[in-house]
This record gives sequence, structure tokens and C-alpha cells, in this order.
Amino acid sequence: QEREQIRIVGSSTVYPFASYVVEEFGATTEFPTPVIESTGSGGGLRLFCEGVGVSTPDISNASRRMKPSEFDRCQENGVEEITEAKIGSDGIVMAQSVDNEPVALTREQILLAVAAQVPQDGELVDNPYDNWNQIDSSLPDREIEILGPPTTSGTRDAFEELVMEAASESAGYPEAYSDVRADGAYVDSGENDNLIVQRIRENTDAFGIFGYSFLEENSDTIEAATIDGVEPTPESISEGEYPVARSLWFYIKKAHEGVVPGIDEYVSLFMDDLMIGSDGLLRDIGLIVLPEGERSEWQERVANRVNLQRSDLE
Amino acid sequence: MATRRLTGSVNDARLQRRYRAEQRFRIYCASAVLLALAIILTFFSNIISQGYTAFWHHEVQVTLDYNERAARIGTFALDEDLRDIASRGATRAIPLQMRNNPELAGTTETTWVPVRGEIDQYLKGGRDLEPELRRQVDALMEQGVIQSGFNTRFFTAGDSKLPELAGILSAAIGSLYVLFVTLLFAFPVGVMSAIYLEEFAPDNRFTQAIEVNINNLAAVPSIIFGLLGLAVFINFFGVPRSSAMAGGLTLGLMTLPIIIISTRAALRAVPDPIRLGAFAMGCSRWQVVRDHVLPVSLPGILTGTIIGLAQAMGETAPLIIVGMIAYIPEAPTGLFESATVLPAQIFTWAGEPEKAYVEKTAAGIIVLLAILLSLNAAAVLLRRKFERRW
Amino acid sequence: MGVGETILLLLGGLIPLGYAAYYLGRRKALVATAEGIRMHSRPQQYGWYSVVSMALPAMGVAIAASLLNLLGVVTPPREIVLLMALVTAAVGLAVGLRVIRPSLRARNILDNLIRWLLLGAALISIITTIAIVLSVIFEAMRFFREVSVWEFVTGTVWSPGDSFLEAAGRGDEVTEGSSSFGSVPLFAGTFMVTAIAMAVALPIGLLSAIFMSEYASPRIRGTAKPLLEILAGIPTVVYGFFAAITVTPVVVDIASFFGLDASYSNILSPGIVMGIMIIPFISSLSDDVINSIPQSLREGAYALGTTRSETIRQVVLPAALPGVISAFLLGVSRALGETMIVVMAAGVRPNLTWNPLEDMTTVTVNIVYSLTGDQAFDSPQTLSAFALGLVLFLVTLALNLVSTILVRRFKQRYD
Amino acid sequence: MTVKTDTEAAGRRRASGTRDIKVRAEKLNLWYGDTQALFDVDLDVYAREVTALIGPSGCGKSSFLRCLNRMNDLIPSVRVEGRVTLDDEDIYDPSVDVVQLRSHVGMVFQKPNPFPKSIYENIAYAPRLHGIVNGRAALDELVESSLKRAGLWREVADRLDTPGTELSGGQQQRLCIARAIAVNPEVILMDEPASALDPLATATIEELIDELKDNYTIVIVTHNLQQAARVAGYTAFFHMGRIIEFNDTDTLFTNPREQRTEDYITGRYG
Amino acid sequence: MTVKTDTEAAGRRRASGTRDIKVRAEKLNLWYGDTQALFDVDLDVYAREVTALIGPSGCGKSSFLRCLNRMNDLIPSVRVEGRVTLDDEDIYDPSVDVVQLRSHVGMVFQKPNPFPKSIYENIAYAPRLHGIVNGRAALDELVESSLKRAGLWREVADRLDTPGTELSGGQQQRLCIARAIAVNPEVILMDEPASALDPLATATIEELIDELKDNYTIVIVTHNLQQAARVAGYTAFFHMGRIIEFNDTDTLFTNPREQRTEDYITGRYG
Ligand SMILES: Nc1ncnc2c1ncn2[C@@H]1O[C@H](COP(=O)(O)OP(=O)(O)OP(=O)(O)O)[C@@H](O)[C@H]1O
Ligand SMILES: Nc1ncnc2c1ncn2[C@@H]1O[C@H](COP(=O)(O)OP(=O)(O)OP(=O)(O)O)[C@@H](O)[C@H]1O
Ligand SMILES: [Mg+2]
Ligand SMILES: [Mg+2]
Ligand SMILES: O=P([O-])([O-])[O-]
Repeated sequence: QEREQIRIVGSSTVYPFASYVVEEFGATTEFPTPVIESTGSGGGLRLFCEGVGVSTPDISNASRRMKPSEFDRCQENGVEEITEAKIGSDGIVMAQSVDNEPVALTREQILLAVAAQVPQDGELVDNPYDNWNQIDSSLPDREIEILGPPTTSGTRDAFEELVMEAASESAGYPEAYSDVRADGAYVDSGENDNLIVQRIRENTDAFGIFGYSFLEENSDTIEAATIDGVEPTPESISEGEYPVARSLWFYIKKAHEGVVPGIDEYVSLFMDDLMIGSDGLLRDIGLIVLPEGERSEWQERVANRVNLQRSDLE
Repeated sequence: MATRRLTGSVNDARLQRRYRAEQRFRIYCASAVLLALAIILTFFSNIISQGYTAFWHHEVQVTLDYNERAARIGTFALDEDLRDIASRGATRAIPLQMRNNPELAGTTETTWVPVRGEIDQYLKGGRDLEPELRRQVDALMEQGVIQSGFNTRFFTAGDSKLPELAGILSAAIGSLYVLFVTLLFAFPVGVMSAIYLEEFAPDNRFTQAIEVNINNLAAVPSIIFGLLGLAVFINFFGVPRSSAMAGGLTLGLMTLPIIIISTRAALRAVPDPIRLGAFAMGCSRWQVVRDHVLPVSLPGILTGTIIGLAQAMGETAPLIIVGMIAYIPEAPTGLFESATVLPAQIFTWAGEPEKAYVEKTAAGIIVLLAILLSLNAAAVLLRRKFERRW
Repeated sequence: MGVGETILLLLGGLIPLGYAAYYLGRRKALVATAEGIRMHSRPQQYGWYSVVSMALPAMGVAIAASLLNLLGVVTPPREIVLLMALVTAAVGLAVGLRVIRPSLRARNILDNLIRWLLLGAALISIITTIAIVLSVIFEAMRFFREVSVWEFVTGTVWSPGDSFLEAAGRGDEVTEGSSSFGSVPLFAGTFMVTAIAMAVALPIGLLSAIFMSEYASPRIRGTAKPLLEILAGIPTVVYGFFAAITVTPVVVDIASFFGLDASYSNILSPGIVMGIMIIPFISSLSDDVINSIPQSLREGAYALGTTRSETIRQVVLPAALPGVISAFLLGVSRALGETMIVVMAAGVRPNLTWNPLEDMTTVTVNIVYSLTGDQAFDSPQTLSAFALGLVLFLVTLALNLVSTILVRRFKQRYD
Repeated sequence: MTVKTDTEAAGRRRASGTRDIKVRAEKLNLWYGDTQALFDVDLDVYAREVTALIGPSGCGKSSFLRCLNRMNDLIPSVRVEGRVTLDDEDIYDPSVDVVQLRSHVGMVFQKPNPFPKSIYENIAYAPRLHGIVNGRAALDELVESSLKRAGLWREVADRLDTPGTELSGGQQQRLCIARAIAVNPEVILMDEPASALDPLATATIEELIDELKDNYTIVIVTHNLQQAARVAGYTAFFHMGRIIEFNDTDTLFTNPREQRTEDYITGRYG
Repeated sequence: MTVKTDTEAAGRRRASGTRDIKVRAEKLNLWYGDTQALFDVDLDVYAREVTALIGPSGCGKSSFLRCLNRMNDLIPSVRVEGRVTLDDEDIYDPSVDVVQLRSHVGMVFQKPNPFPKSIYENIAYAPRLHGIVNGRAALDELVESSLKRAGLWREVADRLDTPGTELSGGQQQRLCIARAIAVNPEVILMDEPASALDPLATATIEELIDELKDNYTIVIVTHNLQQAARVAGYTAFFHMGRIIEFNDTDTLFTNPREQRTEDYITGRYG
């Protein structure tokens, strides 16, 4: 039993980019179009690490780096040689309708608006803020209403890690930050970021949290708040200036190369400047490309199929 | 006096009241039906009004110039001012073609290709464009370089990330494969179970348990069948994820009770005297079933099967769980290959950001509904045709 | 080698062999008949008997081999399996042919065999139920090892919480109690959407059923009934699209017209649309029930001088009540388990509220998102899908049992 | 049973006499869709008498009976022509209110069909609906008296709350009779009221009919010739949708005018 | 109908005579679940004679009849005790193959139940199944001769391909008889074979039965006493699951030994 098609699983964030490449690959080569399924980063890596063989995927996309525990699982199941590829990054933006005045936020302010409990006099109390200007008088007089991704989404994880966790110390949390508020000020809004965009367009009080690509798609109607003074732009995200950005990855199972036809060609196409370069096609659909140097470094690592080591991940 | 007895209702307040209540109740009932019918009407007109635009699209006439640069990047085969108008999909395969047919180099070819999704949307009045592009498109429209036509692509292509290229073929074929597996599994097993229960089984606790169990299965939420398919077919039997086989078997289990129940009804509709007559002729039980009961009940069984399959064909939730919401631009060619199905395709399109996919979604729905309604109509006709009065 | 392949291969080989066996068995019987011996069964039946005596042992070997393979005990090489199957087939055929004699009741044996085969098919549905339970229970147990059943059933906060730490590779920092899995808000959403759906479906469905069975002329009935049933044939994903794209904005507009604030993922619109979907269930089941009320009961009422609606409301409906209730319960169990409509049109926020204009999430939405989301497979959130599935299964099971019992009672009374 | 009758011309197929005519059918024709089930039926039903309708299966007895309280209106395909009068009032007149008509002409069916309500409610339902009595006490009394007249009171007095469907077949049938009596009808139609009952229950019902005829006009369909002979003063013999012969029961049975009647009575067919 | 019989002790409830006994029931008891429907039934059925079973509804006639070809086996709740012999062979012996038994004891039902197949196939089905004839020609012949014996040949010879269900009721019933004859049974059981038919068709069937008795042993259930009198040589009167009286038909009708028989025959109940 063998397989003709490449099988790709993984992140829903990377999915639009990867499926674009997949389609391009199918159209421009004689290989069959790979099968790609959006399972989420965690789900993808789980399937990926299940073992070697036609019933397991060849490539898994991820909107975060592989975890050491996942790496271990891979090793246990005989997926020993893995190539890691970084394709770019994704900024997470706080956006609002263009009908509002532009807003500048800091991560602490966001934390105070979103957290379930906030520190007051060294104690954690239930979040008392209903209005942005209660947090800081410089902020607009608007009800706090934030539409964001649900707990099942990797974007949410990233947001909590990069904003909430990161700011908790400077905001004076006596212990670890734990939860997003559940009193209705923060609204879990489904995996479909598109809907969030639509809704903040209609509800001008609200902010939405989603990936940068959606901002770009809808730049005529929504705009992003600056965070810690940095405006999310492809440049600032790619350079790492914008604080709420994460990298996008995919992982290749070495053992499948040469068994499933076309993996090599697919990977080359994906890593080509044509795709992830600064004029690449993926940029058009919202990928934040890597800075020149980093990109060529990764292109080379991938071309050489440098094996992923556990130490890389720690 | 005698007359007043039977017709004197005019003055009888109580009777008046009863008749008014009668009238009211009748109106309630009729309006319930009217309301339901109005909902159906709204529903269909809504879907159709959203989706009919997807059945036509705009094409632009281009001259493909198979030059050297095009051999590397297909877009260069186009006139510069058309590069932002013609779909990228039209030219991306040019390098491959030129590699395979070196004699193409240096030649040109005039042809029609779809315009980009957003331009198509603009021309259909769905969105605006940047002023410069708009002027250009308007001009081309005027010159007849851009023309509208029937969108055959929608029926001959698979999914695409470029909305102007997206079609339903691969999903339709996936549906076909899945249904094939479902039918192959659920029909024989369902009919055999029904025959056992209706014709063979003694009426004891055990049989009753099977019966209750089947009724229950018919009402188990479909998503739970998804969990079942995931655990049993994919994780235990190792059927490839996303494959028509995995989806088909999962739906097969789901359709099984429906087929059993309708087959039993069909068998039960065969009048007992026929059986008794056959038994009295010295038929064994199996011969009675094979020669007398099945031939008569076959139309009924088929009707139930068609309805069960139609239901399976519209099912999405369990297929999400077994991984059939995948991006499958090419139609599968085998039962173990990854496939997607029409409702899953609709679900995916419904979640796409580009506006062009809204009409695709609605058009996909129109196609799916057309198929389902014709299946159901076939079932109804079959039933009508073979309906017997005993 | 997969199970399927082995079986296919065997079948491919067995079919020609089967022909031969049939021919041999039948010929033996024919020869005997020609000699004037009175055979118990017909010659063809002896033919089939030989086929069976050859094929059964061979298939047994194949299935045993596949089972061994599947359970990972050993993987016997294909050649050996085939050889063994062939040998057993030959032995089976030889024995089968030998025992053909006038007193052999081939027909009875075949009948019995068919009976077993059919029974086997009927058992698949039982196996399915068992498999459903098994396929959710293990993961659910794993979940309940981390989250107490009590918290799960009574907790009012569903907040899977700090899985972001795990995502950040700092899973060991996950603190006890920072995530909570109280399923009440999810079930509240499910029950809310169900209640709305039934509030739409029950009156419309029941009144339609009454109209069809008591008032409509056969012609109107003949057109309206199949039209209504169209609603049952529309896939749920289509309803989901309809709810999200068409109904929700209307609901929000109407609400804001009355000065109310409605969420764009309010639970009301999926509820209404789900109700529309359930109308034909209620109407056709109630229609059946109402039709099965014996005409004599109606005539009894009419003969006393009742009007039509009095007959319906005071005689027919009370008699039909158990059936109507069971239709209602079936509708409820549909609504509880409905997935696509809520996935596409309801919210994902676990929200405990009485206001249907707010967004709420449901059990099924959570199952889908947990299994397709980004969490690691053994994270409590993913496992919670199975726990939720288990509870959902049990609830619908209970509802279906009750409705089955009611229908039975009803049937006993009027059949 | 001693009833004075003069035998009349066979053409009219009607026995007329000194008795009051309660119900009269004239040239009654009935169609189910395109098939005619009754042909020019003429019949006089005498007040406070039992009239039996006999004839082979499918001859139209039930169809005729159901014309008398317009039960046939419930079957959409039915078309009726001709006249039926109740006390000289045409019941098919457009101005007639069917609901009221039926409260004057009660009916008892072949299979006992008590409502799935308590015994009490079975009886009380219609009187309450028609506003025949006011107040609980009056209702109680009516229920009791109806049950008494139907000869059921002794058997059910202490369990008026149990569902009517839990009684035995014969009791159910008497309950249905009590129910019909409770609205104080003038005519009671009975369609094979005892054919689903065992011999003992049949005898009870027959006795009851004999008592009821002092107060009500009764038309009864039966396939049991002996039953007709036992309970009815007059008997009409139906055959293929026509009344072949109508006469007082004794004469019809002992000295039928028509060959077909004789053949039927002696079991040549049916 | 001239049959020699000696009247015997009432205790045995069996008329014995010079005739061969084809079927004999001895102390036959039958239960449906917990309710007993037959009590110690003894009956001899004489070869090439028509034996009628009469009695009020529900007295067990059909139940008894269906014991004779073990049709009752099909009802799961049925339990039978006692012996039934066909030519001295116990048909309830475990070694008996029911399917074969039924090809020796044919049955005709109350309502004609032709298979929904062509007339030809209706007759040809069972012979083909049992391998009674080989070859198309032989089968054609068998079909023709069976239809002839059932007196149907003339009416259907030119349309053997039309479905059996399209014949008239009486023709259907004769088709069913032809079908039963085609497998060459020794005994034919008939359960009210004419009760669903019109008088004319009834007469035809009765004639047919009269002819058939030259070749077959016939047991017929009927609720029409006159019919029993017309066709049967012997009659057994059932009441509440017991045979009250069995005798040659003339004697039973004109001079019943038992009061209950007389009551029934004169229409006091039933
Ligand atoms: N609802 C109906 N629709 C069509 N035809 C009917 C209907 N009811 C009765 N008939 C036909 O009308 C004729 C007379 O029927 P009816 O029921 O009056 O006979 P009956 O004398 O009462 O017979 P039985 O003794 O069987 O009750 C029969 O041929 C019957 O088939
Ligand atoms: N399948 C059955 N299950 C339970 N009881 C039955 C069954 N068939 C018949 N009975 C009962 O057995 C008794 C005898 O029934 P049987 O049918 O033999 O009477 P019958 O004399 O043929 O009556 P009829 O003239 O109505 O056909 C009746 O009390 C009947 O209710
Ligand atoms: Mg009648
Ligand atoms: Mg009987
Ligand atoms: O699917 P994710 O990109 O959110 O992990």
C-alpha cells in the first residue's frame, strides 16, 4: 500500500498559506495536489508524531514551535528525523472600526481590560473595569468589549502568552496570571476570524483580536491599535518590534521523503522566494515575511534538511 | 317549533361560541401550515438569490505569449495591463506546459480566461475596486474584452483558494464515493437485519432489546457517530483519516438504523396472507422471504434506502470529526484517498474570508439541494408507482 | 496486509472454487435422484451445501488471521494464510461432499445458516451501540481522572484556562484549579437552543399535523405534506448557513428596533432555524399518531354532536397525547444533538444566561471545537469532548427510551 | 311482539300503519365517489320502535344508517341525494345544523369506542358541551341516571374515575349507550352493537335495547338474523343497496314476500 | 349425501365407521401463551370426505384446523399437546419436516391470497420449488391440469400471464385452490373459503369442493351452517375450545344430541 499524494495537517493559521502553496504545487507540477487538513497545531503534531507510514501525515504546519513533549512523542513513535521550517510570522492585532479615533494601548492596559482578576493593592480582585478610561484616563470613554478567539484556538494561546502572561509581572500581579474574564466583556468569538471583523465593523465600541492578515484584507473598514507604541505593519512584525507576533512553522518527516513522491519539490516551492519572499505570493494574502537574512538562513537549513534537535526547542 | 330544533343555532349563544372557537382553531391550524410553507419559500428564495450569481462569471480575452520569462513564471505570458485582471490560475501552469511541450516556446495563443475573483465580484455589483483598476475594467468591459458567460468551471473544477477557479467537482465525486461505501455497507446489513427482526426473530426480550436499540441508534446525535468513526475505523481498524472509506463507513453505521426501520416497515406492509399462503405451500421461512416477501417489498425497501442515503449525503458533523473537512482540489480516485464531500465543501466555503465565496457557498447549497430533492422525489415516485392496496 | 484485502483476495479465490463445489454437490444429488433415490432436499440445495462447507472454514481461517493481525498478536504472512485457507477449503469440500446422502437435510441446514447470517447482521446494531459507548468512555474516563465528575456536572464555569502555558511549552507551570470544566453553561446553551427550537417546532408542527390529518382535503394534503417534508431533507449545514447569514442579521435588526441589544452569535437564531428543521419531525410523527387514532373514536364524538375542533382537542388529542409526547421527545433529542447549525450560527462563549439574545455555546459546538482545535490531544480540553459526548449520548438515550416506551404504550392501546 | 301492520304494495317497500313515523327516508341515493351504494331507498322508522336492518355484507346497511345522522358527511367522497326527515324536518336541508342534529340522533357503533377518559367524563362530556345541565350536582345526577338506564350503574358506581377503556367489551358498549342517552336523543342508531361481544354480553345488550325502546326510537343494523328476530319490531332487508323488503319482523321472517329475502333468511347466501 | 354412520357413545365424540381415517386428532390441547384455546379435542377425519367444523366465533375452529398442517408453529406463543396423525404418522413428531408435511396437507384461507405473481407462476411456484416436475412442458401440463381441476381453466387459459391478484374474488379463491392442488396434497384444509365471496362465487366454490372430495380429504371451517349442510358429509360442532358434537352432517343438523348444538343451530347465539 502506498500513497501518491502528500498529506499535510496542522495549524489553522498556517492553513491559508499552505493550502495556497498546495494548490500552486498541484497546478505547476505533475504531482498530484497534496491533501491538506486544518487540524490545529496541536492536533496536527499529534497526528504527525503518531509514527512513520502511509497512514500518517508527511508534513505538519504549526503556528507555534513544536513542544519538547511533542518532540519526545515523535521520537518514541519512530519519527526520528524531522526537518523544521520557519516560513514567516503572524501578528496578532487589536483592531477596531475606522470610525473611531486611533488608539494606542500598552500590554498592561490590555491585560487589565481582559484579565479575570486584576491586582489592586497587592491583592487580586475580580476585574472591576467596565470602561477603558477607568483603566487609564488617557484611554477613550468606551465600554470594554473585546471579541477574541476561543480557548480552542492557537491564536488565543498566543495572545495570552504574549500579552497577558508577558505583562502580568510589570502590571503588578502578585501571583501568576490565570484567566480571561468571563463576565461578557471578553467574548469568545469562534474560529472564524472573519466574523469578528464583520462584527467590530458593526459594533464600533468593540475591539477584535485576530491575525494580521485579516487586518490587511479589511484595511478599508478596520484599523489596529498600536501596542506599546508600535503599529502592526509587516515590517514591524517581521523585525520583531511589534510585541504580539509569533512565528509560523512546518515540520517535515524525513522518513517519508522518497517514499511519497513530491515532498522535496513541495518543500522547495514553499520555501522559495516566489512564495515566502518579500514579493512572494503569500505576502499578498497576509503572510508577514521573514527578514531577508533570517529567511535565507531558514531556506538553507531546510534545503540541507538539518535535523531538529530537542535542544533547539528548549 | 320542529324547525327551530335543528336550525335554531342563530340565537343560541353557546352554539355561537362553539362555532367561533371552531373557526379560530381552524385558522390556527391553517396558518401553521401556511407559515411553514412561507418559511420554505423564504428559505429557497433566499438561498437562490444569494447563489444564482455563481453560475455565471466573467472572462477576459487574453493572448498568451509563450516567451522565455513565461517559462519561469507564467504571469509573464500576459500583457502587462492584464496581469492584475486575469486569474492567476490561468497562467501558473504555463511553465509546466512549456517544459512538457518545448515546441510551444515563441508561439502565442488567444483564449478566454476567468477574471480575478474581486473583479468578478465588482462586475456583479458585489464590491468596489480601486479607482484605477475600476476604470481599466470598465474600459475592457466596454471593448468586449471582458465578457460574462455561464460558469462551467463551477461544475468541472475542484476547490481552489482562488475563488474564481473554485468548483464543486471534487466534493461531488467525494460525496459519490462516500455514498457508495455507505450504500455498500448499510444496504445489505440493514436489509438483512430487518429481515431477521421482521421475519425470523422470536418475540423475546433479546429481540425487543435489538429493536429498542435500533430505534435509539436512529436518534443518536450524528456527531456521536463521528466520535465512533474516529475511534473504531480510524484508530482501531486503521482506515486512513479523511478517506471516503472512513466517512462512508461512519455514515453507514448512521444510516443503518434508518434503513432497518424503513425496511421493516416495507416488510410489515406485505400482508400476512401472502406469507401464510406460501407457508401452507411448504415453503421454508427463507423461501417465503426470498420468493414472496422481498419481491413485493422491494420498492418500499429501495425508497427507504434512498431516503437514508439522501440523509447521509447531507451529513456534515460526523465527517468533520473523521477529518473530511480537508482542502481537496482534485477528485479522489480511490476509496482510501482523502476526499471531501459537498456539505463539507459548503462548510469550508462558508468560512472563507473572501466575499466571492459567499455566492459559491450558496451555489453549492443549490446544487446539493437539487440533488437531495431529486433523490427524495425519486423515492416518492418509486413509492407512488409501486404503492399497492391490499 | 489489511483485513479488507485479505477478505477480498479470499473472495476472489473462493468464487471460482464455489462454482466448482456447487456443481459437484448438485451433481452428486442429481445422480442419486436419477438412480431413483429420494433425496430430502433439492439438488441445488446440496450444491449450496457443498459451497458452504467449503467456504466457511476458509473464511474462518482468513478472519482469524486478520484478527490476529489487527490485535497485533502476530502478522501471519499472506502466503501462509492463503495456503491454510485453501487447505481448509479443500478439506471442508471433501467432507461436505461425503456427507451428502438422502437423509441429509441440506435445506434445513442452509435455512439455519441464513438465519445465523441474518442474526449476525442484526447484531451489528447492538455492536454499534456498544462501540459508541466504548469509543467515548475511555477518553471520558481519562478526562474524569483530571476533573471530578461532580465539578463537571455542577460547575458553572467552563474555562479550560491556561492551556496557553502548555502551548508555550511551559505545561509544568499549569496550576491546579486555574482551569475549570463546569459543563452547566454548555448544557444551559444546549437546553436554551432546544427550548427555542421546540417552542417553534411544537406549535407549528402539531397544528400542521392537525390541519393535514383533520382539515385538509386530500389534494391539499397531498401537496402540503411532501412540501413540509422537504424541510426534513435539508442538510443541517445549509440550515447553519441560513441561520448565520440570513436569520441572525434579521434578529439583530429586530432586536435593535425594540431597543434591545442582540449579539451576532445570539442563541435565538440557531434556535429558530433548528425549530424550522424539526417542524416536519413533529408534524409527520404527530400526523401518524393522529391518523392511528381509530376513526371510531372520532365518530363516537361526532355522533354526540361535537364540532370538529372539539373532537380534535377534546377527544383525538388526549388520545394521541402519548404519541405526541414521544414525537416531542424525539424532536428534543434531535435538537440536543444538532451540531452544524450551532457550530455555524451560535457563539463559542460558555455563557450562563436567560437572555436568548446573548451568545451562548452548546455541547456539540464544544465537541467540534475541542476535536478540531489546536489543543494537544491529551489535554483536558480535548478529552472533554468525549466526556460531553458521553453525557449527550446518555441524555438522548434516556429521551429515546422514554419515547419508545410511550409509543409502545400508545400502540398497544390502538393497534 | 305484537304490532299492527297492514301489508302494502311491494312497490313502496314500506310498511305504514297507525304508528307515528319518526324518521322517513325518501328516494335516498348515496354514492361513494363514482360507485353508488344506495339506490332509491324508502323507509319509515316508527317512533319508539326497534327497526332492524339486515342483509348480506356490503349491501349498504351501514351506509343507510349513517345517513340518518349525517355521519356520512365526514367522508369526503360521499354524495347523498333524496330526503331524510326527522319529525318531518328535512335533515339534509342546508339550514340544518349538523351538530344539533347529531345531538338529537345518537349513535352506537360496532366496536365499543369509549373515549380515553374516565367513565364519568365519558358520560358528562357531551351534556356539558351542549350545556344540557348546569352545575356539578345536576351533572352527577345525569351521569347516574344515564348509567342506570344503560344498566351499568351497579357495576361502575364505585369507580367512576377509572378510564372507560378499562371496562370489559360488553360494559364498554353499555357505556357508549349511556353516553348516547345522556344528551337525551330521540333516535338511537346502532351499527351491529353486539357483534364484537360474547354471547352473554350480547344478551345484556339485547335486553337493554328492549327497555330503551319505550323511550327512544331505535334503528339497529345486525348480521345476526336471530338477533333481529329477537329485538326488532320491524325489519328491513337490504340487498345490493336496495331495500328488498320491509315489514314487521314476524311477517318478514315467517312469510317473506320476496324470493331473495327467503334465500337470505334460509342461508342460501351471506 | 348418503353416508353410512353409526351413532356412537357421546363420550368419545367421534363418529367412527367403515371409512378410512386419514387424519386423527387425539387429546389435542392448544394454548396461546397462557390461555388455552383447545381442550382435549378428539376428531377423526375420513379419507375422501368433506368434514365441516362449525361453531361460534372464537370457539377454536381455525386453531384446530391449523394444527393439522402445523401452521400454528408460526405463532411463537402457541403450545400444542396431544397427537395428530396423518395416515397413522404423528405429525408432531420431532423428526417430521414441517415443510414436507405442508406439501402433503394443503390449505386454503378465508380471504383469497394469491401471490402477487402471474396466474401461471401462482400455480407453478410450489411444484418447481419442491421439484415435483422437471421441464417446462411438464410444468405447463401441471398448471393446466390444476387449473382445470379447480374449474378455472376456461376463464384464464388465455391470460396466464396476468397477475393473479387481478382476478375477481371468486376466481382468486379458485386459483388458490388450484395452487394447493398443484403440489398433489392428500388433505386440503379450508378456513371459511367462501365467506369473503358473493353468493354466486360461493356456489361455484361449493360445487368445486363437492368434486374435489373424490380425490382429496377436505376439512372445511365455515360459519354458514347452511353451507356446512350443503357440502359436508361430517360436521363437528366446536364450542369454547371443545368439540361438543361430531356426527354425520344430516344427523347433527336434524337430530343433535346436545342442547348447545341445538341452540347454536337455531341461532340462539353466535
Ligand atoms: N368509505 C367508503 N368509501 C367507499 N366505499 C365504501 C365506503 N364505505 C362503504 N363502502 C362501500 O359501500 C357499500 C356498502 O357498504 P356498507 O358499509 O354500507 O355495507 P354494510 O351492509 O354495512 O356491510 P357490513 O355488513 O359489511 O357492515 C359496500 O360496497 C362498500 O364497499
Ligand atoms: N394468534 C393468537 N394469539 C392469541 N390468541 C389467539 C390467537 N388466535 C386465536 N386466538 C384465540 O383463540 C381462540 C380461538 O380462536 P380461533 O381463531 O381458533 O376461533 P375461530 O373459531 O376460528 O373463530 P372465527 O370464527 O372468528 O374465525 C379465540 O379466543 C381467539 O381469541
Ligand atoms: Mg356495516
Ligand atoms: Mg377462524
Ligand atoms: O491552528 P492554530 O494556528 O491556531 O494553531
